[in-house]
Amino acid sequence: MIEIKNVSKWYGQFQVLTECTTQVQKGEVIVVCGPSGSGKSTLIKCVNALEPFQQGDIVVNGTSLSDRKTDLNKLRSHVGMVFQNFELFPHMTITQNLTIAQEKVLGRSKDEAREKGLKFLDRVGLMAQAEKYPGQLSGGQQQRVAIARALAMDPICMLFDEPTSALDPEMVNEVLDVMVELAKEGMTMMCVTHEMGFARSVAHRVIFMDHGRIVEDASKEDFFGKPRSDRAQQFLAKILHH
Amino acid sequence: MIEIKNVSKWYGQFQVLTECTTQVQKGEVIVVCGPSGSGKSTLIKCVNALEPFQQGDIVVNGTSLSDRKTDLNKLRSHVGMVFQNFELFPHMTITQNLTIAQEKVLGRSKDEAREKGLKFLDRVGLMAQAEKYPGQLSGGQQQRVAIARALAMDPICMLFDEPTSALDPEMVNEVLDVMVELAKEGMTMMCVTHEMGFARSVAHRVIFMDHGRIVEDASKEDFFGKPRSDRAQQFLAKILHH
Amino acid sequence: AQESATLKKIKDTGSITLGHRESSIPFSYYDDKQQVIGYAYELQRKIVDAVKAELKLDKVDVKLMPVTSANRITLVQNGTVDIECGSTTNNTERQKQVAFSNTFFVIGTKLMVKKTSGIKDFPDLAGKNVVTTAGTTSERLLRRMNEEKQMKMNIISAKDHGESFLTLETGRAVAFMMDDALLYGEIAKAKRPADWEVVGTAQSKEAYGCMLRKDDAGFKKVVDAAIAQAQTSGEADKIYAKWFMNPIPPKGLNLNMPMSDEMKELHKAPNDRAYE
Amino acid sequence: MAYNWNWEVFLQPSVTGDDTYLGWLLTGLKWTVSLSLSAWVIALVLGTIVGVLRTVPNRWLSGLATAYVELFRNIPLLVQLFIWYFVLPELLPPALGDAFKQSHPLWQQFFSAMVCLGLFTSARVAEQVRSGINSLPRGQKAAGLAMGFTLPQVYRHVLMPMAYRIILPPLTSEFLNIFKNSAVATTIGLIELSRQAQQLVDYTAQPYEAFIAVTVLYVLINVTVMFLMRRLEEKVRVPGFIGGK
Amino acid sequence: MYEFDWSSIPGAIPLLANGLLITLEVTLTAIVVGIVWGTILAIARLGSNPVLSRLAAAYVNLFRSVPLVMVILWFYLIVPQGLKAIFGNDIGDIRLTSALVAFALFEAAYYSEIIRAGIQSVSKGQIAAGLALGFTPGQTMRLVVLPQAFRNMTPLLLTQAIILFQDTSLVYVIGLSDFFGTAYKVGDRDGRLVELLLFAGAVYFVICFSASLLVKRLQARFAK
Ligand SMILES: Nc1ncnc2c1ncn2[C@@H]1O[C@H](COP(=O)(O)OP(=O)(O)OP(=O)(O)O)[C@@H](O)[C@H]1O
Ligand SMILES: Nc1ncnc2c1ncn2[C@@H]1O[C@H](COP(=O)(O)OP(=O)(O)OP(=O)(O)O)[C@@H](O)[C@H]1O
Ligand SMILES: [Mg+2]
Ligand SMILES: [Mg+2]
Repeated sequence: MIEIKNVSKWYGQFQVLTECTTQVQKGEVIVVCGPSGSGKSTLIKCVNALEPFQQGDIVVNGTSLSDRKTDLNKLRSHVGMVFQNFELFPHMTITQNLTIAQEKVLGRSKDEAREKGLKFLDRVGLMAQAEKYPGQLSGGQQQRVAIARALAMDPICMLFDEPTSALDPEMVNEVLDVMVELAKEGMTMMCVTHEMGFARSVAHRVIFMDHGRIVEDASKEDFFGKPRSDRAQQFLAKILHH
Repeated sequence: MIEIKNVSKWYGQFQVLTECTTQVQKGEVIVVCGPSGSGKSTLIKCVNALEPFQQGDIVVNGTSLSDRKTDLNKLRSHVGMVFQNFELFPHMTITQNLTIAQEKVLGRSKDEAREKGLKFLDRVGLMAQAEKYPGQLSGGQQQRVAIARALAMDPICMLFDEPTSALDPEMVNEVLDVMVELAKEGMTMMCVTHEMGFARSVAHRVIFMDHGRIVEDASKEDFFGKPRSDRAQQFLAKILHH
Repeated sequence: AQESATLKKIKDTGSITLGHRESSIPFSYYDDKQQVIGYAYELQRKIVDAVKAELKLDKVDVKLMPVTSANRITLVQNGTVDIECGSTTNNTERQKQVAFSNTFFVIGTKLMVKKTSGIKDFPDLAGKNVVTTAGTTSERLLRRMNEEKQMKMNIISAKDHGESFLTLETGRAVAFMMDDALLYGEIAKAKRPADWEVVGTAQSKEAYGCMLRKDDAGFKKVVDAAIAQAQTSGEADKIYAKWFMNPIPPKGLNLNMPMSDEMKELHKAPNDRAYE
Repeated sequence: MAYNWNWEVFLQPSVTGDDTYLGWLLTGLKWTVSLSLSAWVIALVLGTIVGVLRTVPNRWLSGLATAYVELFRNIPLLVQLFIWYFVLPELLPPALGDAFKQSHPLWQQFFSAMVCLGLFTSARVAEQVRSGINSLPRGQKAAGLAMGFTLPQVYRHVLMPMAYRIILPPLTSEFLNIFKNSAVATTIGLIELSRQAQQLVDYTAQPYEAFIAVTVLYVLINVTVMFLMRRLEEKVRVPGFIGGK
Repeated sequence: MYEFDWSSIPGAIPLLANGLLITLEVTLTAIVVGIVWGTILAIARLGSNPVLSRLAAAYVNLFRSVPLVMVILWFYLIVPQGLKAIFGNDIGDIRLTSALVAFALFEAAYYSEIIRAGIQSVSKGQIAAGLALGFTPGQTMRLVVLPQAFRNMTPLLLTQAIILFQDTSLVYVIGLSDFFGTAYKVGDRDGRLVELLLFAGAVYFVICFSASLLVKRLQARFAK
């Protein structure tokens, strides 16, 4: 489904990603973790072609991103993405947030878009908020709407970039619950997160990054059992201690 | 040491605190927790007279805050406070951050202030950063400097307002370690935090707030064992689940 | 002498403030060393001498104050300047605000046109763009003429003479109506002086006078006498020749404006009459 | 101070007999308002285009937009106005230049002042638009793209609606500025409000009344514009957003 | 096509330089007085005294609603007479003085808005931190808030200074020979207005553009 082949990326002189290689099978759930600044967000943005990369290639569902003929907008519309800060559009109601891209990008009719949008809104348990504006919802609710918005586009896979780290601790679980459910339904997912509980319960594989490199790429059991690298061991120790 | 008697506070029409009563003995470590917006920050700011309150009284070290004759600036200089966002002064070096209040408020000489400041900087393990600016340090380092800055004023007690919630998960522990050590040395502390690990290991009592009220005020053992109120039970469940 | 507030003030402070123009060539303007020069300014200095003699002072401190057409009346009224000599027309309306000295120059309002334009007099202007300078009597005359004779001219009111001439020079207007003396001045400055000429029957005669504060007969008497003395003694004729018939600073231009009959008459019989 | 206050001066017929002095003031007001409004339209349209171009990821376009802004920002308005009015027609092909110069003078003055004010202000509006777009969380653009929007769609549906809301207060001051700056058109002879103040001083010799009246009119314009913009701000306010309902 | 004749400019350089000096004098005075007076206004406006705060707001709003040209004329034609009525003595060449006063008072209104925004840009937490260390409110303002506020708003203050520098050209309305006024008068005197205006425009552009490049450098440095 997603193949990342030897990708390197620079910001000016600074190398953010160094020869990253991995792949995600259909239906697989991958958790990406690592210290701040290690390039997790960058890697995931590259998969969505939100950031260009200078070397290597990424192939999503058979389409190569570095191929000039690829219509990146179209590709992005098939890949759902959820951001740390939700990034709902603040000047639109929840319903408008859910329907606008369906209408403008997929060309669905108003009614069809609305029906689909509300279906997913219901799934994340926020039917009652349909006419509110994002600013009137709590963080956890906003993030659930953001997930619904991505799902309404019928994505072939979902990318999450620290979806719970901007949330109050109380609200983390309401979002994780939605994600766990998604994973159980067989959605292909690539999640940057430090919620090790989530990783333990639904991830198939865990990728650990440091300084722009993929340092570990192991099954969940191996990763939590006996991480090979020192860096990953230290990281786990720090994160799990309290 | 700190007595909070029946304190109520309004922002305009909105009541933030409703009849809060509790006290902190010398050497006691109190953890305050509760959902977002429940008034934790407000309560702790009232103790430091950073926020005025309309009813009730708070007595710190025998001095009543609602007494017009109390010199609030002087009182604040005896109470250390640590903020969620560190609030180091970005235009001053670390050393200047540590010494300025000693000089301007306590009237210490430059040398004395410097010696004292560096002593505490050393204690939080950041001697090497003395001449840097806050912007050049990581979040965890900044928060440790903020603690050192408060300690350099020889406070009779310390207030913490979510000192770790703005930190990357990796850095939480370096700050918590400093706080644990302080607690073990017998510092009187009132900490707003959701780090239940910290509460379990050093707190004497836990206060749970909701909607501006103190809903539970129990010993650590009672709180984690069998919280009386439903709200606190739910909250604990949510926070501890993952 | 009669009781005079201005004279008393000059005596008390030992100083007099002269209002002058900055670019009213050749009446009152700056040369390239920022010195005030010009026909009116020379007379103004004669007036200062007369004041000095009248007050029996050895020395009077002369302060110079540049004025514009917009602020000159206010500055005389409010006492900022004691006497303004430049190119200010004496008319009855202004007499309500300030007093005027004896006339030192008589102009006629005429037209400057391009020699090849074929315009010879005011009736030729019907339906055309005509420029004049804002706030001048020419502007009023032109507007009134347009109104009364239904000439359908488009009147452009430029901010100052330089701008008026530029408007004419760049072909925005076919004629520039203004006091003839000033028109000669503008021609002298032109890139090709030979292209331009002054035409038309004078629409009005205007008397230039110096402005003084109202109700100060004592001061006015001294000023009037000084001007009359220059005019009757032939001194004014010499000054005229210097400024109107010879090259003048800063660029050595020659206005070549012969003395009009009205001026000759004035020099024979000095007076402070307004034409309007 | 011997000054004869005379407020009735405004009701007297003017020297040229075509109107009262009050009528003059109103004519001036009319020109000030129509000049400012039409220049504002130019400024908004061009400013938006240039401002957006400054933020696009294309070096040539953003460089061009930057040059535009720098050119119009760094020359005093007064000088620009003279250049538009006096210099530019001379640089045009003679036929075109002459056609312009021989049109009705009022139209020439108005046109030059409108273009000048419009372009001058558009550079400032462009800066506001750019800072508005840049002040949005970076993630907004990414979120728009991630949903499959094209870049123009992202600007149209995601960035601009919020950017405009954010810059509404500074845009209001630019809008006010354009009214004030229109006073500069007096220097090329347009009979707008401040020109009429000076004319009134010349013709009536009642400087205080003229100045006070014109100052009051400017303040009134200001108050009206602020009132309208406040209403607009309230109308487009996003619920739950900073300063929202 | 217009025939350009630049010959007037070389001879006029000393005059023009003199004019530039006056322009700079007005600009600098207005900046210094404007910032000091503007800071006082901003603090008054943000302060807790409702009377002072209203007065400061009224001052700022009045000056911001009137065109600069009008303010300059007011201070040249109207205010001095009021003063004269009170003090009863003479006023000499007040063009420069009145321009200085008009610009300083006018710019203070604009600077106070910038400074107010600068003060407000300092996070509330910083004030709380200052107070929590035992600083008095005055000390907090002086030691914590203002240094950061000024740092945050330096680019804006400089940008305003560039605008001010351009705006000084408006003193031509009271006949003061600043750089623009001098250029205009020389052009008028020699019948070479177009050339002198273009020259003035070029000079302004070079000065303002260099200054704004400098501002950008500063901004980039502060952004670090
Ligand atoms: N636009 C950019 N220009 C230059 N450097 C950048 C840019 N964006 C990110 N970086 C740098 O690239 C590195 C990787 O950034 P990235 O956001 O991918 O890290 P991350 O692993 O997601 O960290 P975090 O946990 O803090 O989100 C960081 O050092 C960051 O400073
Ligand atoms: N200056 C203010 N004006 C009006 N309301 C305020 C103000 N400050 C806080 N509040 C409100 O008071 C309530 C309590 O705020 P407080 O910051 O004490 O909550 P908290 O428990 O610390 O929450 P958090 O966990 O989000 O920090 C909130 O509903 C908040 O919106
Ligand atoms: Mg990241
Ligand atoms: Mg809080």
